[in-house]
Amino acid sequence: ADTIKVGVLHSLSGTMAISETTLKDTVLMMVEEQNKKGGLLGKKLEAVVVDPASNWPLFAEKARELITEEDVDVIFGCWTSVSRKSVLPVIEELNGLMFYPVQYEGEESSKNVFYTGAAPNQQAIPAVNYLKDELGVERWVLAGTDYVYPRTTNKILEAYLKDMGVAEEDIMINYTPFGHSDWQSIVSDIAKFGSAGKKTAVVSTINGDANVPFYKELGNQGISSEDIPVVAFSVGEEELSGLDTEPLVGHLAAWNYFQSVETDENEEFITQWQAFTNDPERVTNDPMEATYIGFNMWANAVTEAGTTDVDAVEQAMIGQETPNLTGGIAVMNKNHHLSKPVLIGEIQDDGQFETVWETDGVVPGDAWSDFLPGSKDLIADWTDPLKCGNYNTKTKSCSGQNY
Amino acid sequence: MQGLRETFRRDQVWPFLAGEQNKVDVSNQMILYVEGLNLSFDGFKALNDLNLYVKDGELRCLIGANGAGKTTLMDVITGKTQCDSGTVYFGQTHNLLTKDEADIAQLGIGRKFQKPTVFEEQTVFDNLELSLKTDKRVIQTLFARLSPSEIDRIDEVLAIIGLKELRFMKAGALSHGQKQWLEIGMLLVSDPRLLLIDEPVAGMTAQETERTAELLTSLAGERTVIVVEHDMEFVRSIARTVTVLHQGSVLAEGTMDQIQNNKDVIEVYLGEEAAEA
Amino acid sequence: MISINKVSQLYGGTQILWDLDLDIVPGSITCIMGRNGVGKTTLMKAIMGLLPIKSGEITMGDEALHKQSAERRAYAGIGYVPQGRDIFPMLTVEENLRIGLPVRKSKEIPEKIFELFPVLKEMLHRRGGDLSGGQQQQLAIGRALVLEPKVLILDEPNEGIQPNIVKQIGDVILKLNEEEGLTVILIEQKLGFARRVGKEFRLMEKGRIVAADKMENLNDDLIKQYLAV
Amino acid sequence: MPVKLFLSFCLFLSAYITPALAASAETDALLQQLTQTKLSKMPAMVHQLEATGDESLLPVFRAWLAGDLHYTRDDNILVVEVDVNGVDTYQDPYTQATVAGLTSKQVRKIKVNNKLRGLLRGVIARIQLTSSDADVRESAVRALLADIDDETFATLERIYPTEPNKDVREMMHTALSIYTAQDQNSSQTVRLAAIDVLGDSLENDVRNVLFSLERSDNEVISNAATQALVSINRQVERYALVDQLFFGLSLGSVLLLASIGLAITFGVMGVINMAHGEMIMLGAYTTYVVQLLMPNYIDYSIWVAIPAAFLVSGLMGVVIERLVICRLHGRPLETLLATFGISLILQQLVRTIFSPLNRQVSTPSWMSGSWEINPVLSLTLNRLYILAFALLVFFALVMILKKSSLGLNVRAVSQNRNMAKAMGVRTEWVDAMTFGLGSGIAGIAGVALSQLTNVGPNLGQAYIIDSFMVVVFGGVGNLLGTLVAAFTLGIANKFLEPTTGAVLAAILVLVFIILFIQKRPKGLFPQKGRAAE
Amino acid sequence: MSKLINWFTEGRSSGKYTLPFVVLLLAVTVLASAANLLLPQDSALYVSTYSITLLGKYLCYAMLALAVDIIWGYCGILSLGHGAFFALGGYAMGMYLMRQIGDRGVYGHPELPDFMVFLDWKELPWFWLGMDQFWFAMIMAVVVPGLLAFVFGWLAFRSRVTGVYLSIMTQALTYALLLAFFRNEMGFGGNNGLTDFKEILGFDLQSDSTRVSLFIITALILALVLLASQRILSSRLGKVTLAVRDAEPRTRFIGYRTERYKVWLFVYSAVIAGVAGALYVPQVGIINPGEFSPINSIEIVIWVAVGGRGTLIGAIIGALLVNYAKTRFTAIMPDGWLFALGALFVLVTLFLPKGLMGLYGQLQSKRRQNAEQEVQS
Ligand SMILES: Nc1ncnc2c1ncn2[C@@H]1O[C@H](COP(=O)(O)OP(=O)(O)OP(=O)(O)O)[C@@H](O)[C@H]1O
Ligand SMILES: Nc1ncnc2c1ncn2[C@@H]1O[C@H](COP(=O)(O)OP(=O)(O)OP(=O)(O)O)[C@@H](O)[C@H]1O
Ligand SMILES: NC(N)=O
Ligand SMILES: [Mg+2]
Ligand SMILES: [Mg+2]
Repeated sequence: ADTIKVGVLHSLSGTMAISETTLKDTVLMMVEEQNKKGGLLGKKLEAVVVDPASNWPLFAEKARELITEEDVDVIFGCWTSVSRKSVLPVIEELNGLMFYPVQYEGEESSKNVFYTGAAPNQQAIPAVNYLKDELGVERWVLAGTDYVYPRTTNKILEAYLKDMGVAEEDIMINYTPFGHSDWQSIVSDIAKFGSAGKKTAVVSTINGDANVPFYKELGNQGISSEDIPVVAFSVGEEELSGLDTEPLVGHLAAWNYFQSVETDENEEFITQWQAFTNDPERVTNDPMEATYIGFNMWANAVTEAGTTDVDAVEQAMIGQETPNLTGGIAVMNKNHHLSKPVLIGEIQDDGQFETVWETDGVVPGDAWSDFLPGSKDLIADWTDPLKCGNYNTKTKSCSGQNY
Repeated sequence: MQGLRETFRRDQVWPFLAGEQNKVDVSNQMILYVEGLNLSFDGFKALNDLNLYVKDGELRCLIGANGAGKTTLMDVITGKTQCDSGTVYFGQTHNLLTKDEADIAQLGIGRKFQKPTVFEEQTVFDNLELSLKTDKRVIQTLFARLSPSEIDRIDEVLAIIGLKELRFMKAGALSHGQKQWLEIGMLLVSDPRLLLIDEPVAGMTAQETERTAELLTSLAGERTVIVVEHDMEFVRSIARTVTVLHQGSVLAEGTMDQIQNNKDVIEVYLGEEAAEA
Repeated sequence: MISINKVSQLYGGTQILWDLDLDIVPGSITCIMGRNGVGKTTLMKAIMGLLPIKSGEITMGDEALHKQSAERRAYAGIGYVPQGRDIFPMLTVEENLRIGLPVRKSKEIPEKIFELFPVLKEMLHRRGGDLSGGQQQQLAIGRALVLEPKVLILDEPNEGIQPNIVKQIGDVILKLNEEEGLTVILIEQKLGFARRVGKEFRLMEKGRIVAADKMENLNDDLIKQYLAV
Repeated sequence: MPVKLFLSFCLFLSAYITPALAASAETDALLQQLTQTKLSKMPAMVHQLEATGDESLLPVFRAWLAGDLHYTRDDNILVVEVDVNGVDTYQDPYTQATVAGLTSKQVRKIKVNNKLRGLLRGVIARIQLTSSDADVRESAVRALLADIDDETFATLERIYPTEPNKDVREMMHTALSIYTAQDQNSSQTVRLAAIDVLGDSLENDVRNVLFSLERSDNEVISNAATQALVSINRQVERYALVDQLFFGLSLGSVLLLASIGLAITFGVMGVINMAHGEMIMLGAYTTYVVQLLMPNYIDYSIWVAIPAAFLVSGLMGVVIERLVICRLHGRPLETLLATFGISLILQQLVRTIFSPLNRQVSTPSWMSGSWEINPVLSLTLNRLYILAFALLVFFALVMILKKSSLGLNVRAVSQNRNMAKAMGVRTEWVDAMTFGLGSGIAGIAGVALSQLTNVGPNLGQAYIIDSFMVVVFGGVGNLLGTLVAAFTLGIANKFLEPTTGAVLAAILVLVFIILFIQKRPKGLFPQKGRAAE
Repeated sequence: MSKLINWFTEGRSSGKYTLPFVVLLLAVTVLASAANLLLPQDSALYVSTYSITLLGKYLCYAMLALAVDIIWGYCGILSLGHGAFFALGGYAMGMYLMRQIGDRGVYGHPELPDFMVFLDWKELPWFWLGMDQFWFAMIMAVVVPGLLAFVFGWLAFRSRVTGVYLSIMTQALTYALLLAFFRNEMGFGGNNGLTDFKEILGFDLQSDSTRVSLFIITALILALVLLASQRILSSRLGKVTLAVRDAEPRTRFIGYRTERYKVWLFVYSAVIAGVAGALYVPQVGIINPGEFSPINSIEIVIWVAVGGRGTLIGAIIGALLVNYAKTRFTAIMPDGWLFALGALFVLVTLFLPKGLMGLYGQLQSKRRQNAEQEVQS
C-alpha cells in the first residue's frame, strides 16, 4: 500500500458519541499533523473512520472490517470497557494493533492492545491518598454507575481502604444505572452519611451522562466541596463544559492531564486543537492526551521498526518515551501500560481544573491490581522470555491467550 | 312463581361428575331461561329485572323501542357483557353467566350483530370456513382440513346468501347489505342450536327481506331463533310469539295480533299508524 | 340544486360508478333506490367529498363542489347522515351536536333539534357510542341539522329505528322540506316509506342511474326490474 | 527584590487608595507574601492575616474565597477579578476601582483549595459576627458551629447578651452550648444543661458534637448525648419522610412534564410518536441558544426560553405533521416507523449543528439553592419551581382542551376523520395544531429538563420510554390519568429507592406496571363505554 | 411422522414465493461458503470471512424479524420487546460458550468465568449449572424465551391486554430485563456481558470453517423456520390468526379461544427469536444487556415494516436490507449515516405503505393492468 492506514473506531452516534467524537477528531488532527511532517516511512497516513454507533457487537464487526477489509495498520479506538472487550478477540485473532486511550479498570493486558489511559493505581489510589492525607477524610462514599469499571475500581478501593483500617460502616457503596438522572435521594443519602461527625468524601466513578444531573443536584442541595468533596475519575473538562460549574467549585478530579497545566507542549496542543476544531473555546481532556501520547509513541515505534508490521511495532513500542503534555516523560512499560504522572485538580468556575496536588514523578500503570484476590499474583510482561499478559507468579503459568 | 321455579330446578346431585358436556338438556322443552336480569351503566338501568323464557325450536321475535335493551340482552346471553344480577341458563345445565364468549359459542349459540361485523381482510369463503362448526382448539385448528362435506356446506350457504360469485372477494369490500348477508351466512354455517339475530333486514330491499323471512322460518323447529327487528312487516311475516321490551324489562308478550292491539305497545313503540296498518 | 355530471369512481381496481348523471331538484325530496351494492352509498360519499372521484363534475348552484374539500362542502350547505350513523362514539351527545356549530357561527345547539328528537335532550351527557342503534340514528340526523344545511343527505335513515320513530323521522323530513324548503336526498329501501316521503325517485343499477321520475310514477315494473332480487 | 516590589506596591497603594482604607504595613507585607506562597503554606498565612488584619480585609478574604483574587504578573499587585457584562476586568480589592488595561493574560490567580476555603469562611464569619445585618450574623454563627475555639467562645460570650435578634441569639446559644458541652473544665451539671439545649437543635454540627460526646469516657455525658441524639433522630426521620415525598413528587413532575405532550400526540391523536423525546430535546437546546443570546440576563432567560421553546418545538411539530404524519391517517402503526426515522434525523441534526457534546445551560439565580425549612429539611428551589410549573402546564392544557373548540375537534377527528370532515371540521388544520401543541408542550418540558439534566443529543432518548409508560399506565387518552400515573410512579420509585437501590427500584416499578396492567388492561383511567371495547 | 410431512407439503401452494425464496437463500449460502473456503484469497470471487460472518449475523436478524412479523403482521400483536427473547436465547448460548473457556480464562480459574473471578465470586451461581452441556444450553435457549413468553402472554392475553397497552408492556418487560442484566449481582457479567469465547462443541470459533458452518446452519434453520411458519400461517390456524388480528371479539363469538391462539403464537415467535439469538452470539462474539434495549426491539419492528408487514419474506428482506444499509452507511458516511437511515424509514413509510413487498405487489398489479389494457385494445 502506498499509504499507512489508521483506523478510527470511536462511536459517532448513540450514547457514547458524547465522549468519543472528540477522540475521533483528535486522531484526525494527529494524522494531519503527522502528514504535515511528511508522514511515516515516506508514506502518507490515511485515516479510516467508521461509526460503531455505541453498539458493542458492532464494535467487533467494525474492527474486523477495519483490519480485513480496509487493511489498517493500527486502530485508535474504544471508550467503554465493554466495547474493548468486544473488540479484543477480533484484534487478537487477526493480530491487529489497537490503542485504547481511556482510564479503565485494569485486569487486562493484551499483546495487541496498548493502554494509554490510567489504570486504577494511576487514578483511584492516588486520589484516595490525597483525600485521606490532605483533607483528613475518614468516611467514604463510593458512588458509581453499575458497570465493570466502577465495580472493579470500587472493589480495589474498598480493599485498599480496609487495608488502611477504615471500618466497614465508614464505607458506603452505591450504584446507579447508566444515564441515571434523578439523584435526589442518593445525594440526600450522601448528605446524611456525611453528617456523622467524620470528614466524608465521595469517590465518584459515575459515568458520563449521569454526571451532569448528579452535580446539578449536589449544587442544589447545597453540598459544597468543603462539606463533602467529590473526587471523580470520569469527569473531565469536556463533561464540565456541559455544566454550570459555579456551584461545584472545589470538587475534585484525578487525572493524568488537565488542560490548565501550563507547559509549552500543552499550550501548543491546545492551540492546535482549537484551530483544528475551529472553536476557540474548545476544551481538551485526559483521553485526548492519552490518544496524543499513544499516537506519538506509535509513530516513533513505526519509524524505529521501519515497518508497520504489528509484531515489530509491538516490540518497538515497549520502552518508547514521549513527552507528556503536562511535563515529564511518559514511558510504555512491558505490560503495555504507561508510566504517567497523576494530578488532582479542583473544579474552577470557568470549567477548568486547577491542580492542587500531583505525584512527584510518574506512576507506572498496573495491569493487574494488587488489591484483588484474583489478580494479586498476576503480572503482564510482553518481552522475552515471558511474553504473557497474565503470568501467574505463583503457578508460573500463563493462560487466556487467544493465539 | 315459587312453583314455577321449583319446576325449573336445574340442580344436579353431583354436577362435577357430569363432566364436560356440550349436550343441551332441553328436557323441559325450554332452551333459554333468563331470570331477574339487572344491568346498569353508570346508574342507567339498561336491563331491569328482565325475565325471558324461550322454548326449544321456537322462533321468537323481540321488539321494543330503541334503547329498550334488546342488544344488551344479547350481549349478556353471549357473554360480551357481565350483568349485575340475575341468571341465564342455556338448557337445564349450562349457566351462561359463568362462561366466556368462546364457551358460549361452542355450546351452540350463534349471533348476528346489529352492525354487521365480518373479517374484512379475508375472503367471503374464509369467513365462512372460520365459522364452521369444528373443533376450535389450537392444535386441532392447525391440522384442520376442509372435508368435502364441509366444502359442500359452505357452497350451499354461499348460494343461500347470494354471494356465490363473490366468494373470493375480500369481505371488507362488500356493501352494507352484502355484509348483512355474509353475517347470516356465518351463522348458518356454524350450525348453532340457538340463533340470536339482531336486525337482519336493515338495509335490505323488500324482496331480500322476504327471502330472509323465509330463511328464518325454515330454520325454526330444528333450531331456536330469536330475532330482533324493527321492521313490523317482517316481524308479522315470521312471528309466532312476540316479546316487547321496554326500558329493560318485558312490557308485553303474545301473538302478533295481541301485541299490535296492546295499548302500551302502541304508545311506546308502534305508533298509531303502524297499529292500524 | 346539485347536479352530477359523468361521475366515475373506483375502489382500487374496480369501477363502482360509471359516468353517472344525476340532477337533484331544488326544494324536493329525491329518493335514490337500488339493490344492495349498486353504489348508492358510494355516490353519496362522492357528493360529500369523502371519496375522490376519478372523473366528472359535481356542482351545486354554480359552485364546483368536486374541487372542494369535504369540510368546505359542509360550509356550502350539505348535511350528511351516513349509513351506519358514524357517531363519534367517545363524545357525549352534546359534543356530537356541538361539532357542527362553527359552520353556522353559532354558540348554542338549536332548540329545534331537541323538539324533533326529545331523546337527545334526555341523553345529552351520555357517550354517543353508548346509545342504542336507534338513538344513534336520531343523533346522526340531529347532528346534521345543526349545520342548518341546504341539502340534507340521508343514507338509509330508518335502519334499525322503531316504527313510531320512523314515522316521526318521515314527518320531520317532510316538515323541514315544506317549512324550510330543505332539499333532501334520501336513500331508502323500504318502499312504503319512500312512497310516503319521496317526491322524486331515481333508480340505480351497477353504478348508473337507470330511471328517474316523480314518485307517483314508480310502478311495479320498475320495482320488479330494479329492486327485486 | 522583595523590597523593590514592596515599594512599588506602596506606590501603587498611595496612588489609588485613600489612606483611611489602607491596611497596616504588616498586613501589606503578608499580602505581598501571599503571591509567592505555596498552597500548602497558605493556611498559616490566613491565620496570620486574621491576627494582624481587621475588618478592612473582608473584601480580600471574600475575593480569595471566591477564587477571584489575582495578582499582576509583572508587579505582584493584588487585584480582584470581576465580570462586567461578560468581560473580565480587574479591580482594586479595597476601593473597587477598576485597574485599567489589565487582561487575563497579565494576571495570575491566588490559589485556593478546599482547606483554605474552610479556613476563609471561618475568618469571614468571625469578622461578620458584628455585622449590622441580623441574617449575616446568624449565618456567621452557624458557619462557626463546626469549630468553636476558645477565642470564638469568648467573643460569642461577650456579644451574646447584647444581641438584639432572637434567632441570632438562639443560634449563639447553640454555639455556646456546643462549646460548653465539650468543655472538660466545666462542671458536669453545666455540661448536661448544655447537652439538653443541643437536644433541640437540628443543626448538623450539633449532631457531630453529640456523636463525639457519645463516645466520651464520661458515662453520664455519654448517656445524655445518646438521649439528645435519639430525640433529634426522631425528628430527623419525620422530616426525612417529608423529604422523600417531595422527591417523589418532584420525580413525578418531571415524568409529567415529559409525558404531557405525548399524552396529546399519542394519547389523543393516536400517533405513536417516537420523535417526542426529540421535541423535548429541541426545547432544551432552545433554552441553551436563548442563554447564548442573552448571556447577561440569565435570570430572565427562562421567560424567553419558555415561549421560544414552545414555538420551536411546536413549529417543528407542525412541519412534521404536514410533511409526514398527515399522510399516514388510518395507519397508526406506521407512524411509529416514520417518527422513529424523524427522531434519528433530529438527533443527528443537533449533533451536526451543536456538536455531540452536552451544552451548558445555567440555572437562573432565583432558581438555585434551596428553601431551607430547617437544617434537615430543605427543598431545592429548582425542583419546587418545576413541580409548580408542571402542574401549571397541565392545568393550562386541560383548560385549552376543555374550553377551546380545538379540544372537541381533535377528539372528533381522531374518532372518525371522515365524519368530522363532513361536519365542517378542518381536519388538516386541527391535526397540525394539535400535533404542534403536543410538540410545543414537549418543548416546554425541555426547558424544565435543561435545568436538571444533560442538554445533549441523547436527552430525548432518555425520556421517551418513561413517557410512553406514563401515558399508557394512566390510560391512553386520559389527561388526568397521565397526571396521576406520573406522580404515582414518581413516588413509588422514590419510596422504593432507599431500600432497594436505584436500579432495583426502577425494575420493581416496571414489574409493578406490568402486573397492574393485567388487573386493569386499559390503564388507571380507562376509556369507558361500548365503543371502547 | 409421515402425516406431519404430508401436512407440511400440502400447504405449499399458498405461499408461492416461499419455496423459490428458500432455494435462492440456500443457493446463495452454498455459493458464498464455497467461495470462502475453496477460492484463494486474491480471487475476484473470493468472499471474505468478514462477509460470511456479516451475512450470518444478518440471517439471525432476519429470523428475528420473521418472529416479529408472525405475531405483528399476522396476529396484530405489536411486540416492542422481542429483543428480550433474542437476548435470552443469546445469553443461553453465551453461557455455554463461556463455560467452554474452562481454565483458559485470564485468571485460569477452572470453573468461574473471568468476570466472576475479579468481582470475587466464590462459586458458580445455580443458574449457571449445566450450561457447560451444549444440549442443555440449547434447550435453555428455547425454553427460557418460550417460558417467559408463555407467562407474560398468558397473563396479558387472558386479561385482554391489547393494542398499545400490550406493546408498551412488552417494552416494559425488555426494559426491566435490560436493567436487571446490567446489574452485576445478576451474575451475567453486567454491562460487559459475556465475551472472549473460544470454541463451540470443540471447534475453534475463530477458524474459517467454523464460521462458515455457523453461517450455513443459520441459513438452514432460517429456511426451516420460514417453511414451517409459512405452513402454519396458511393452515386454518393462520386464518384464525388473521381473524384475531382484524376482529378479535368477533372471533371469540364464533367459538375460538383467542387468548390461547395468541399465547401459543407468541411463544412460537419467542422461541424463534431465542433460536436466532443463540445463533447470533457465536457469530458476533459477544452478548450483553444492550440487546435488551427497547430501541433495539423497536428497530426490529422497523425492519419488518420496511420489508412489508404481513409477508414473511418481506420481513426477511427488510432485516437484510436495513442491516446491510447500516453496515454500509456507518462505513461510508460515519458522520451522516443517521440522516440516511432516518430518511429511509420516513420515505418507505410515505411511499411504500406496504413495505418493499408491497412495492413488488404494486408493480405486479400494474403489469397485469397494462396487460389487460393491451388485450382490450
Ligand atoms: N356500554 C354501555 N355504556 C353505557 N350505556 C350503555 C352501554 N350499553 C348500552 N347502554 C345503554 O343501554 C340502553 C340499551 O341499549 P341497547 O343497545 O340494548 O338497546 P336496543 O334495545 O338494542 O336498541 P336499538 O333497537 O336501538 O338497537 C341504551 O340506552 C344504551 O344507551
Ligand atoms: N372500501 C371498498 N373497497 C372496495 N370495494 C368497495 C368498498 N366499499 C364498497 N365497495 C363495493 O362498492 C360497491 C358499492 O358499494 P356501496 O356501499 O356504495 O353500495 P350500496 O348501494 O350503498 O349498497 P347497500 O344498499 O348495501 O348499502 C359494492 O359492490 C361494494 O362491494
Ligand atoms: N473504561 C471506562 N471508563 O469505561
Ligand atoms: Mg340494538
Ligand atoms: Mg349503502
